[in-house]
Amino acid sequence: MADHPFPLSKDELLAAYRRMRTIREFEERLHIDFGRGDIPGFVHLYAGEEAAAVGIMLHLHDGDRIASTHRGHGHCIAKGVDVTAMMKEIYGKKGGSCEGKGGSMHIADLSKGMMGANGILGAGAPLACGAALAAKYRAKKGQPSDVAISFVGDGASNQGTFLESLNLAAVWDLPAIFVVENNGYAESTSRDYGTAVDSYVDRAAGFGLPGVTVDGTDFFAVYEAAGEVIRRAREGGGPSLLECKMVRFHGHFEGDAQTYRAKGELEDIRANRDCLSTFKAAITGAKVVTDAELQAIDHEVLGLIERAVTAAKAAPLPTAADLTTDVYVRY
Amino acid sequence: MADHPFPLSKDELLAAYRRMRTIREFEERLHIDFGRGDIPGFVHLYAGEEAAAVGIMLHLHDGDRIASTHRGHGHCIAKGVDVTAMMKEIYGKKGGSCEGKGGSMHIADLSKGMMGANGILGAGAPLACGAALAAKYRAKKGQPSDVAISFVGDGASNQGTFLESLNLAAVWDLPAIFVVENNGYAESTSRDYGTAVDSYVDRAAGFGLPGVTVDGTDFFAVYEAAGEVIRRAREGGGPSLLECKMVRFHGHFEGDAQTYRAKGELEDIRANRDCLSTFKAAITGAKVVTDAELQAIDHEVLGLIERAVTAAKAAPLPTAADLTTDVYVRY
Amino acid sequence: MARKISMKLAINEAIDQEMSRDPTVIMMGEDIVGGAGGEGEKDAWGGVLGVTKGLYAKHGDRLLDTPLSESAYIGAAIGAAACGMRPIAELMFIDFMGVCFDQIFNQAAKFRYMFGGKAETPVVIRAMVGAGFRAAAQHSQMLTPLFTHIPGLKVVCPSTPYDTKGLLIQSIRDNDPVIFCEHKNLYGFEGDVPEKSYTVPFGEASVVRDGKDVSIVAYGLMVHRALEAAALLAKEGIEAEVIDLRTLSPLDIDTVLESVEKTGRLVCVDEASPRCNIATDISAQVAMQAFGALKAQIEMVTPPHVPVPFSPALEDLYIPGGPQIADAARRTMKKGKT
Amino acid sequence: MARKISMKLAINEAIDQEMSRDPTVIMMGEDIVGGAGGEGEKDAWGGVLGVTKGLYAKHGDRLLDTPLSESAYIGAAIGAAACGMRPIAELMFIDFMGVCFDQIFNQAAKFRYMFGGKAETPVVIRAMVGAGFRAAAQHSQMLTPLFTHIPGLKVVCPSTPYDTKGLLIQSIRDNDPVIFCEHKNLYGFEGDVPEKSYTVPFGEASVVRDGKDVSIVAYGLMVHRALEAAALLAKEGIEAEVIDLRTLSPLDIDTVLESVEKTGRLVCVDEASPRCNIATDISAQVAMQAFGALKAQIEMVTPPHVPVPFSPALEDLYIPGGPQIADAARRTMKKGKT
Ligand SMILES: Cc1ncc(C[n+]2csc(CCOP(=O)(O)OP(=O)(O)O)c2C)c(N)n1
Ligand SMILES: Cc1ncc(C[n+]2csc(CCOP(=O)(O)OP(=O)(O)O)c2C)c(N)n1
Ligand SMILES: [Mg+2]
Ligand SMILES: [Mg+2]
Repeated sequence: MADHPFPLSKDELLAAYRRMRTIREFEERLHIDFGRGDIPGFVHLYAGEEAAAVGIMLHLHDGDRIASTHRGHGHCIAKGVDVTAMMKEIYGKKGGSCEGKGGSMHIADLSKGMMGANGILGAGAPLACGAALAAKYRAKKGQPSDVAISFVGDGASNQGTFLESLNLAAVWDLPAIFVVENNGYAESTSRDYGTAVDSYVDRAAGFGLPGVTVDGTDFFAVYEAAGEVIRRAREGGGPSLLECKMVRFHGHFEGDAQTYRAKGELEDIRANRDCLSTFKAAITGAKVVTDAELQAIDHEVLGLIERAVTAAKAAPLPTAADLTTDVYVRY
Repeated sequence: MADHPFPLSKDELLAAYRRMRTIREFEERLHIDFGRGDIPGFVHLYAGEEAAAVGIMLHLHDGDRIASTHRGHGHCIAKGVDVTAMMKEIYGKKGGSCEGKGGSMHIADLSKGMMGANGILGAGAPLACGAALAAKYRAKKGQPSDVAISFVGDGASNQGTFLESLNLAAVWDLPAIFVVENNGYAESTSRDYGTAVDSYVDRAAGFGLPGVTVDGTDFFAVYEAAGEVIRRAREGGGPSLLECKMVRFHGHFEGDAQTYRAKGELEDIRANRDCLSTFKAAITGAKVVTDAELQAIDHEVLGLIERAVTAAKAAPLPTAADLTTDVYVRY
Repeated sequence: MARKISMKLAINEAIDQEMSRDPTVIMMGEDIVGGAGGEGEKDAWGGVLGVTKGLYAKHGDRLLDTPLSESAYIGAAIGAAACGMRPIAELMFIDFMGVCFDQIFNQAAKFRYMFGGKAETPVVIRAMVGAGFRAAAQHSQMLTPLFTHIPGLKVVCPSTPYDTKGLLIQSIRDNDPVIFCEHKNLYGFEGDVPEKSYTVPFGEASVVRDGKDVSIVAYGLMVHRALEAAALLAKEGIEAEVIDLRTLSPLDIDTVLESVEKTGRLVCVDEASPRCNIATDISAQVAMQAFGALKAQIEMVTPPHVPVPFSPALEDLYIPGGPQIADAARRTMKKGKT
Repeated sequence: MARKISMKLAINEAIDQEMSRDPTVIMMGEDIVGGAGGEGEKDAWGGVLGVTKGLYAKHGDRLLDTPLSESAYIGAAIGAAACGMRPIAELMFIDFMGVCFDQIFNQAAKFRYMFGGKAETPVVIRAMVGAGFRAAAQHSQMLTPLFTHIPGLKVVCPSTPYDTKGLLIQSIRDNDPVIFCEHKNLYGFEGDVPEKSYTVPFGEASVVRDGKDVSIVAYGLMVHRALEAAALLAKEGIEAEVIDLRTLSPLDIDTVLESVEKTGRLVCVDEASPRCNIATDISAQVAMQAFGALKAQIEMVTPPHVPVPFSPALEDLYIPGGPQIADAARRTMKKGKT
């Protein structure tokens, strides 16, 4: 990492771009296919928020755990979950991440340290505390430990489960990080209505936790802040809270008319707060990578997503025999 | 309130003393009778903490509501619940505040604005929010509104229910006050272990609430701080948090050997942090009242408690006919 | 009575009429108005599926959007109920009860008894129940048995727009806490609903189809599946009586017992998980109180004892269907005395 | 096998032996050590009734005191279980489930199925259940049906020190979440318990008394009441068979069915509230699967559908007793074929 202003090598920058682009394409494609009626159920898209997931997850390895939210696709992809398996899952097919039993809101892959998207707001926070506790017991003396990260939306940051977890992590001094993904809305309700404090740094301080706020659409800002809190956690310095201020490009879920937004808001955030454009401008502007290199990635990603959709559509449906497996049913 | 340094008239001071003394005697008598095996169930005594309940409740009238805790006798007495009915309740008798169905942990008297002691930690906080909301709807425009007060222990201040309520009260701008009774312990666990923040003022700030900490064994400090936050709430200034640092004279519940305490701790707090002694010293020291006047009250209170115990012992037990009343049992 | 409206509109109308009638009726929930604190449209959502749409325009601040804190706001509804209001709290999906159950089962449910009859808690908690929405394991549960188990709670689960309006108005006027369960797959279901206000009493099941051969007991969406089964059976000359329980607590066991006295055969249908559910409850009460009338084994039709699967292919197998219910009826018809 | 110890000690010993055997076993709960952060004795409490006393001295930081935040620490136990540990979490009283139920029923219970079989959650949640302690409405409930209703949870409720030790060791080794219910009024109950480690398998009821005339099914404290009833009945020449379910999920219905095939008569006893409980569950399954064997109505003995009252005078009436169970047996003996 030498002759450019970024904390990552060129290869790493390209990898980061690829990951963000993969999330974006995955989500935009779901948006289209949902509109066509191809996709069942509730789908919450992460498009617009990619810099947060990727900026954080680049610091993690498979032994680190994350507990995600209802808006989990971005976290999954950033943590390395197989995109085709995810697509199959969202289509409710065999070979999906959860064999079609979970769906969009419940994608998990423990082998990648992804403990699950979650349909219950705030529910991931205690689970992440548990993962961090396990990491602490597992850690070798004097060695950095694994960490666990809990993601939570601005709305869900008012769930008791989440708030209790801040305290528990501090009491047990866990290698845990609480990431508040503040996209300004909880469904149709604005953050400022539902959350009675201006700064999440203050909220964290109310539980004895260090907190930091970053522009979540700025990949580098996220990357650096996350690096700092994760390093501290690994080295036994305890838990932190990281707020990422961000924007969501789509409705709360697919089908949301978004009339709660200000006039012109969507156009504005797409034009001026697109984390991918910002990232692209930075790395091409600094002449570390070329447009052509990025376009090549775009092209590959498009192919990947296309193949994932094709595979998902072609995959077999689960059958009656699958209905009663994976659980103790004798009664 | 003229020729003395206190914010209350002589009569009011004597009334305050009577209330605190009544709580003390009530609790000390229960301690003895529980030891004798006369009293069934779990009993948590408020002795040592009287200045908080009384210093706060003197600002309230029957239309103001309080939601109490498992350690509720002091709140009840301070809010004006009939002492004989309470004693009968604790003995499980007819004519008890709850006709013997509730017991020590569930004494309520809605007519006095006492919404109930509570066996579930933190559970009173949402209830108080509801009472405050009702008060807000009920209030006449431009007139001060009724208020609602939620009591919570230092341990219970880490319950999600309580934490959510801080946020809700701020979001809805409710005439609610959250009183943290910090007696240093949650059962056998010290406050500093279980609560990951040094100051409850910081915890409150994490939810956009003004917070204030007082010495809860100093009646006048409590009285003044409570007056301020209650006045603000009545006038539409919204919710606050009030921490009272206090001591409990007995075990967590009756039967607790208290080996978790430091050596000499109990003797020390009894000798140096007895809110009743402090109060007595202040008002007799300032020559506003005489020892004799206080002794007369002590004597009357003793008689009152004695009569309450006699009445409780003599009261009839509920019978089979009472078992299935007060609830919809058809099924 | 010629007007047909959806169950969704029936709910909206019931709330509207009660709010107009009684100033102590208030309502709270997540996005039940929508757009709070933002720069766009107020009343932007009217609830996640638009059930309360338009009520804010009429009743203003008596509808309150809430932070995402079910314990706090459901508890606040309960506290306000104990202080003279008649709040309706929306718990978006019944599946979220796990974060606020204490306020419901240890607080609201117990106040009246625990305080010796000296408190009332007239609160209604509305929630969506049931599967079929492809909403997966945490947004598709029935969970009615968990509330029915608790003394002090009343539990309602209507199957028609008519009952929905009448039972919801009754719930709002009732002085005990009511869990009002709305099947999300019935929201679009239309039926005759009078415009005027009316109540449907608690604890009265309705016989929605007369029959002499077998009694089928159900509630919510399953009533419609039971009627499907009855239609299939009728083609074979089997006349099924179909009973819609309407309220699970209080329960009208008498109507069930009378029907079984007549038919001698019973099929209990429940969309809830099979253990300790409404089907076992009814079956057991009949086996205790009308054993002599039974000509054959009682049959229960429920989903398997598994979480609700996401894949539509699996979810469709999960939910009991008309043919399955008809099979159960045939099984009990084949056995026993005639 | 000559050693007699209390159920309390049996629990302590089971945890001790498993912690010694398997380093991934950890334990957490409120005051399970006691004295944390203070200046007095560490290990001051060993749990609210002293059940875990002394374990800290042996196993140190593998026992963790917690803040009063059940959602967070029960959830943390679940999260740790999904990450390779075998945590035991103490929920002091089962009545507190209302503040943490989501972590139990939507998270732990569903992971394995919802994640397509790719997750395991070997967590044990220990909790005190039951009435008789004069602990009133919020500290005396049974609530076993609420957990039994949920697919993915296993539910255990032993009646003897022997079963307690064996079932708790089995629970710790099991790969699914287990709700381990300890009746607080049996803590002092003594019985033979081998010192060595052993397991009692799940899903195997035990016939604790043989009889040919009537089957009485119970669990937990009610097993002892059922035995009392059997002794009363024996004096009248009625030989009751008493079955202790031991685990409520998985359930050994076969042992119940076999017994009913033999006796033709069934009494189900449950300390839980009457609606949708274990008694209705067993009754319904028998009425469906062994109807032909039944000679008379099934009887259920439960408390009335009311919260647990505080007054000892009322609480003693509330809890089903031996004479009541004997009466139910007599009622079903009087009716039907012989
Ligand atoms: C306990 C619970 N309450 C309510 C919901 C319904 N719900 C799902 S997403 C959502 C809004 C979440 O907002 P936020 O936390 O800001 O996340 P975002 O959707 O903005 O990413 C709500 C209310 C839920 N899933 N779980
Ligand atoms: C939800 C819940 N968890 C645990 C308990 C058990 N419990 C009763 S009192 C208590 C300690 C409370 O400590 P604190 O809040 O400081 O109040 P204090 O007893 O000191 O007045 C505990 C753990 C409970 N009653 N409810
Ligand atoms: Mg948001
Ligand atoms: Mg305390």
